[in-house]
Amino acid sequence: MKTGKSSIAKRLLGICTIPAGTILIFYIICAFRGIAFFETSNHVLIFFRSVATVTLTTFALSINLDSGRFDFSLGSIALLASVVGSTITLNYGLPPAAMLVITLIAGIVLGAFSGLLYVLLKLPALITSLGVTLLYESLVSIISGSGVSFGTQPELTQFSKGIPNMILVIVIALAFMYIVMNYTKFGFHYAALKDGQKVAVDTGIKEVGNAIGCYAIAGAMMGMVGYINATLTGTIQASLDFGSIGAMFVAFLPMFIGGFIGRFSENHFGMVLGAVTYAAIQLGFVRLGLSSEVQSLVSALVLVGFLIYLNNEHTLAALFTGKKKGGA
Amino acid sequence: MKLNKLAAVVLSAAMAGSLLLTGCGGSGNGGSGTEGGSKVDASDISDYGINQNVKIGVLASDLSTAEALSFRAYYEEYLGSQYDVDFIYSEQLGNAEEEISAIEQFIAQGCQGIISLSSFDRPGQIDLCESAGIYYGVAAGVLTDEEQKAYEDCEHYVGAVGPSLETEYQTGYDMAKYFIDKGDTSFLIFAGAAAFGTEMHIYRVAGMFEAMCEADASTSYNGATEKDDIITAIYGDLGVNADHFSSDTFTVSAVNGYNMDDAWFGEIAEKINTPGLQAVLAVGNGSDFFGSMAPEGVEVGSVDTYAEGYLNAMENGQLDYMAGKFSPSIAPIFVAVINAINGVPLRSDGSAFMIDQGYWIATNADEFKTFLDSSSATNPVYDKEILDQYISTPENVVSYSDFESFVSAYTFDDIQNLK
Amino acid sequence: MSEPILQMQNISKHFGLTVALDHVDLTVYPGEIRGLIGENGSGKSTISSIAAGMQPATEGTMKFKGRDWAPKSMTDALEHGIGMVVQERGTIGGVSIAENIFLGNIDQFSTAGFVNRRKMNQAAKEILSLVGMENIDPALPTTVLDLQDRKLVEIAKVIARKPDIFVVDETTTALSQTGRQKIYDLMKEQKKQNKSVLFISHDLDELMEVCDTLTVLRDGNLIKSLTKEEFDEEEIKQLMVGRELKGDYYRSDYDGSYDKEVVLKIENGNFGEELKDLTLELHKGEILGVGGLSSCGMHTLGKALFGAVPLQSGRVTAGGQTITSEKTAMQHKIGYVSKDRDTEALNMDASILDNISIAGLDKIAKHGVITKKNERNLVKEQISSLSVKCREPKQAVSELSGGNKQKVVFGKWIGCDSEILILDCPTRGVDIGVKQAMYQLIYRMKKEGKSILIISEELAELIGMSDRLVIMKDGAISGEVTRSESLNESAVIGYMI
Amino acid sequence: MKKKINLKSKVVEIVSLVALAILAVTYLVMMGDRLSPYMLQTLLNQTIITAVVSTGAVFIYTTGAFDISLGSAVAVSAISGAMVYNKTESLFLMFLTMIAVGLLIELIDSALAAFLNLPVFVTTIAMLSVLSALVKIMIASGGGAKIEVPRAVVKTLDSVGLKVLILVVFIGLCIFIYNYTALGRREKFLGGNPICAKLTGISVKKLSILAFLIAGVGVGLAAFLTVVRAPTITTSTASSIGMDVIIAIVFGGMPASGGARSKISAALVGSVSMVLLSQIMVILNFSAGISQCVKSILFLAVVTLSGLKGRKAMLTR
Repeated sequence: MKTGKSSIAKRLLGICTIPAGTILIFYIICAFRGIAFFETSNHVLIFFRSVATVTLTTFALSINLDSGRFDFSLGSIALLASVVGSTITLNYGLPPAAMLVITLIAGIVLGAFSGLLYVLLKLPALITSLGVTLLYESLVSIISGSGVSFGTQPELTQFSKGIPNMILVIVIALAFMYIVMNYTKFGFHYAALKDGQKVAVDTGIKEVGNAIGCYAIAGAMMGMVGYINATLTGTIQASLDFGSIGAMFVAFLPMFIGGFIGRFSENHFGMVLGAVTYAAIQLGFVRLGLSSEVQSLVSALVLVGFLIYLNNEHTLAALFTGKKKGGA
Repeated sequence: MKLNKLAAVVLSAAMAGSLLLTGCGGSGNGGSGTEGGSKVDASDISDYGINQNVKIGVLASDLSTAEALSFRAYYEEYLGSQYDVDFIYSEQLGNAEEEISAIEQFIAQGCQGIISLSSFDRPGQIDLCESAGIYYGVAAGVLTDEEQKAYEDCEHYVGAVGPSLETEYQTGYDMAKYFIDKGDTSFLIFAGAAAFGTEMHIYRVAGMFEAMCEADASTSYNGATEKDDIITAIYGDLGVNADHFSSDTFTVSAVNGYNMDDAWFGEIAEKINTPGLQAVLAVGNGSDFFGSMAPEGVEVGSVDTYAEGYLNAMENGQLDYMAGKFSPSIAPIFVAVINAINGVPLRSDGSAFMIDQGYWIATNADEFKTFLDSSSATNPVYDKEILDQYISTPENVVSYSDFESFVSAYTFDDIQNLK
Repeated sequence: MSEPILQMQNISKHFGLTVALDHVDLTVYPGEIRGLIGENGSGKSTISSIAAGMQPATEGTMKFKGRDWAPKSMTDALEHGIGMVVQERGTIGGVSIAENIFLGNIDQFSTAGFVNRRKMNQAAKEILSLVGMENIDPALPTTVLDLQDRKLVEIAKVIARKPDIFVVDETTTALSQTGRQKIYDLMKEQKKQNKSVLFISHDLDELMEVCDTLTVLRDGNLIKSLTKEEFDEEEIKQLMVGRELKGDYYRSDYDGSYDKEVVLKIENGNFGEELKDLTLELHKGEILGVGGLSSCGMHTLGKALFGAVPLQSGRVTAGGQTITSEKTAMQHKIGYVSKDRDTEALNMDASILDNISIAGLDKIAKHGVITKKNERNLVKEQISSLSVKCREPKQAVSELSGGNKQKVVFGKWIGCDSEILILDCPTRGVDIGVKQAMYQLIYRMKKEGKSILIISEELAELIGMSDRLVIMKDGAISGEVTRSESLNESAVIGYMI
Repeated sequence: MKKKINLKSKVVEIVSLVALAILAVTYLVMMGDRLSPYMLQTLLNQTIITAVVSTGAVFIYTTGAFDISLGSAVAVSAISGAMVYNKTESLFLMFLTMIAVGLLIELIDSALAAFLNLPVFVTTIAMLSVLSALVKIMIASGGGAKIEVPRAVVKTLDSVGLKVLILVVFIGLCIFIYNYTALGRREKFLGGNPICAKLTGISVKKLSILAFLIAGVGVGLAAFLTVVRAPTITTSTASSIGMDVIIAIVFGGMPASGGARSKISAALVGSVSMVLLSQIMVILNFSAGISQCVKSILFLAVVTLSGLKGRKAMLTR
């Protein structure tokens, strides 16, 4: 396929419009209110931290949801992984790097275990994940009681306070997903299973291993989210009765935006830009001093609006070009 | 399939049928039914909790915070080992409906008393306990004056021990005063559940504002300078709206709610880094949410509980002022409920009592350590020795006034003198 | 004769209670094109899929090239010399053509775990040239190809691995004449190299032309193997059915008359490339055949007549009223039998009872209430008049054979008193015995004054049944013939291509 | 051989009922001589709200969709009704408002999905955010932390008789619609194969909206029962219902994909089971973590057993 000049321009437009447009809108609104969008370096940090956690959550959500596996347990994995990581680190007085590594490994193990249950129980992923969520939340409570607190050890809470760290997380996560999904056997098999489950299984591709792998990757992502969240305040609060499922809801908008941008670029890169959009909205609300109720309301409306656009693009396009649809 | 359906129908029919049989006469068998009067014949006094097992249900809207866990440890581990009592904890209650369900469950299990740590619908709780004839006491909180008036004559409503709203107000006031006296003028107020209309948080915030108004007459919140007006204004704003604060001396920013999502932490991160900020005045847990993010030199005041984690915070300079609950503070209501069950209720002029109980204030790690040690489940400040003095026996019937002075002397030093 | 290349001995396959293969022996020799024929459910696809590693046998042994043969997967089998092109869609739309070609076989392009896409695409290009698709960019998503080309990609994928045995399962149904020719050429090439072909088809003519030997299966048993000299159409049919076909197969009359009244009409209907300004009328008491290549738009026409396709312009009317949805179509007593039985015509999750009664609920409801009695009566009537072989009406429809499933679909529409039936490939995947019964049923319905539109890719049945036959090409009608004794396939094929 | 398999599939079909029976027996044994009519009344009180919402929601689940915003829908409906009562002092208008608001919310939910071609689970997730924000805003508009209906007024309605009546009538109606009307039969068929349903003249949009509307009636009734039981409405009122319903329906034996094996009884069976389980946990006085842990394991075990039928070679999606 040859790419002409106009088509490159079109692609760039498709890639940039949403994130750049969102940032621009908030810049303008902030300017009107006499506020700078990025006033201090702290705003930049908030922004990148959001991009990082939202990107990771989006990768974790989409890797399974794209294959028709709905996973409620993401938030509980983040929570439990960070509890395991911090508890072990504190009990044995390990260095901060150990906490990162243990949390990440815990995330992978918890994700893989969730995948293993899904594979073994042969239930719809949605249902398995309900049970897993309850289980992981309860383990958090059993291990840590009310949670874990290490805010008094500043060396343990440095990670999420560095902008370079956040950028590094984003870059590594993106590079990881990009390479795994586009240049490894796992990724090829993933794509085949995603779109042609039966054909792929009949051909002899090991679906079970691939699925567990997906859950493990999602677990790694959520482990990282747990680590960032834990090091943000130095406290992890236990949560019961599905209190943890809210964590995954941030990922829907970026996921769909990612799907849209994915038409012009690589899918995962699109998701990062989706996360950028989400983070911009979030920071915008913080800068404008609007309450989080208003924010969740607006985010929900934006999500619905964007989906309406995505799912009715052709109808809308027909409407604008004046083409009529349907018989007399 | 058929078997399945049939079984379902039979089961539900059986259930519905037996329910119909019980009809509306379901006041239940409830508690022990020992009628308490103001005059007691010493020989009628039972010995539940001492020689006879007693079951007390605990309504808890929170089972996972440090405060909740320390309360539970005190009841189950300390009192449970010292007295013949089983504390039955509810599930984590989320709303008024769940409170009622939990009480019904306690009644069905034959609890003789209920202690409430959950405040979605206190009148509803009392109503139900009264109709079931089961003793009910409020710990770590009180009723509003209106509610108290309406329910104080209920025979099975034992009373309430906890910080009154006035005390909450004073707690906020004292905290702000402490930092103002140090010369601080720039504050970040964490208004917590004031955003959800939680009264105790609103009163604490109001107290903070009042302290500032007192220190500088130019200060007002939404034009208000008086306690009641400030409270109304906070209700109206759903928490604190920093734009409504004006003062020549003080500057204030605010964080509301407990959303604990990215946006909320983002907001905290932004506001705690406001240049010139001197202190965080938190109506709740200040150290966890603000302490570790606070830049050098920003002090933190917190209203919370005496727990291990906060001691570390104080030692590390992430917490500078603590108005804290001590877990044995929920002992007096236990004593009162036991007395009621044993047929010697403690009545204030024949009515249910409402006794104010405040916080312990720690401003350095040593104080904190002392208070924390006195809150442990192994060696609490209210130990069996003290409590036994207020549990009536045929030999020693406790009077209400004795009990009242016992509860009112809640400061650390006062309690030491009780021994 | 040379040593056999593949020996399958005593092969059995059970799916739960169903016995798909019952102790079957099959031997394949180098350099032969062996046809496998049998009715649906005879086990012909099952035995070949076992040889090709798609599923393991429940019982039995296999020897391939003199060694024990137990392939772990289709990829594994292909690697060691048996490659199969499956009946259903065997490519995945969402991934590139190259990825499809190397599905499950990606290792050859990876170094240290990383796949070299460029190398893979280059290799794919070479493979595509084997089936004359050298102009296609293998990096494109497979969705850009039409169904025929996708099938050719699968064929290329298999043939590129130079299998000793090339298994072709009912693949030709999806192909046009040119596509078929390509596959026949590949088979001959295979034979020339002294390699073998296992060719499964329901099309007896095709098999008799291409194959050297034919093996007939029935109900999971091997009935007989025939050499080219022994091929005899009537005998083979009898072997497949297991008894002599009595009475007429199609209808025997050449009357071809019908009522003048137009009951269903599409006027100037347009829908993308599928329907182009198409006008067609169906009369009362008429059997109207619609034929053409699979992609000519006739399947879309069937849906459009049932109101299931939103026309871009033009309209469908019945009795003067516009048909805008499936519901309005049903109100005008139109029924539609989809060609995709398992996915579109039946709810496989549900029982026979549910599947038949669903279209007739309004009919059996009294004051809006459906009584079990009425429902059972409706369903039992259809089960007995169509002689659906089942244990009980509550039996899951998924447990039935292809022919009986199709009877259930017919029962659904007859049960709700349809006067107009649109039948899209009504005998696809149905064995000869049931086929014959269906033809007789269709003819009987015509006699009762019902109107029937048959869409089919099998010219023989169209010619055998239709009062009038229209041929479609590229979304438009390219020819029309009326019933006569002299009508034959070659007279019609010209309109198709 | 044949018999064995039939037996197994029969057992699988009644796993939920067996679980219910085991829980019931365990509960009865644990209660021992404390058993009383009051206990049954307690069970009813705790079951009824989840049971009513779940029963209505079965229609949604039957079509293969699911809705996690039901809890906040109940809250919004309850608040609206309470506000109307406080304005008009009419219990009847309060009741009507609750039903109407329940219907309206579910109508918006499903109509958005049907007419704008959105995936239902995403609309309900978005709806969850919108409704919970709405709850906070509505409560705040009352100027306090709660909205109350006078206790004395609703107390007259808080009778076992009325509750049983509502439960029996609503479940009866749902069973009737589900099994004896074209609507119910079509919902089931739709869940099994939407394409086939469409090609049988079933309007997928219309039916999915109707399914949500029936659930809306359940939401309205649950709002009414909630207020009758606890007239103090806070931002957290009914907040747990959303997940309780999913758990109850699945525990009760409903296949997650809906379709032919769906059954109304799953809602009641699941709701009662969950209440019994939580009662048992309280009797055992486990810590919150342990009791949730036990709950999760039991949930997975029961659901796994009842899902044993209809397994495929591929992983379920």
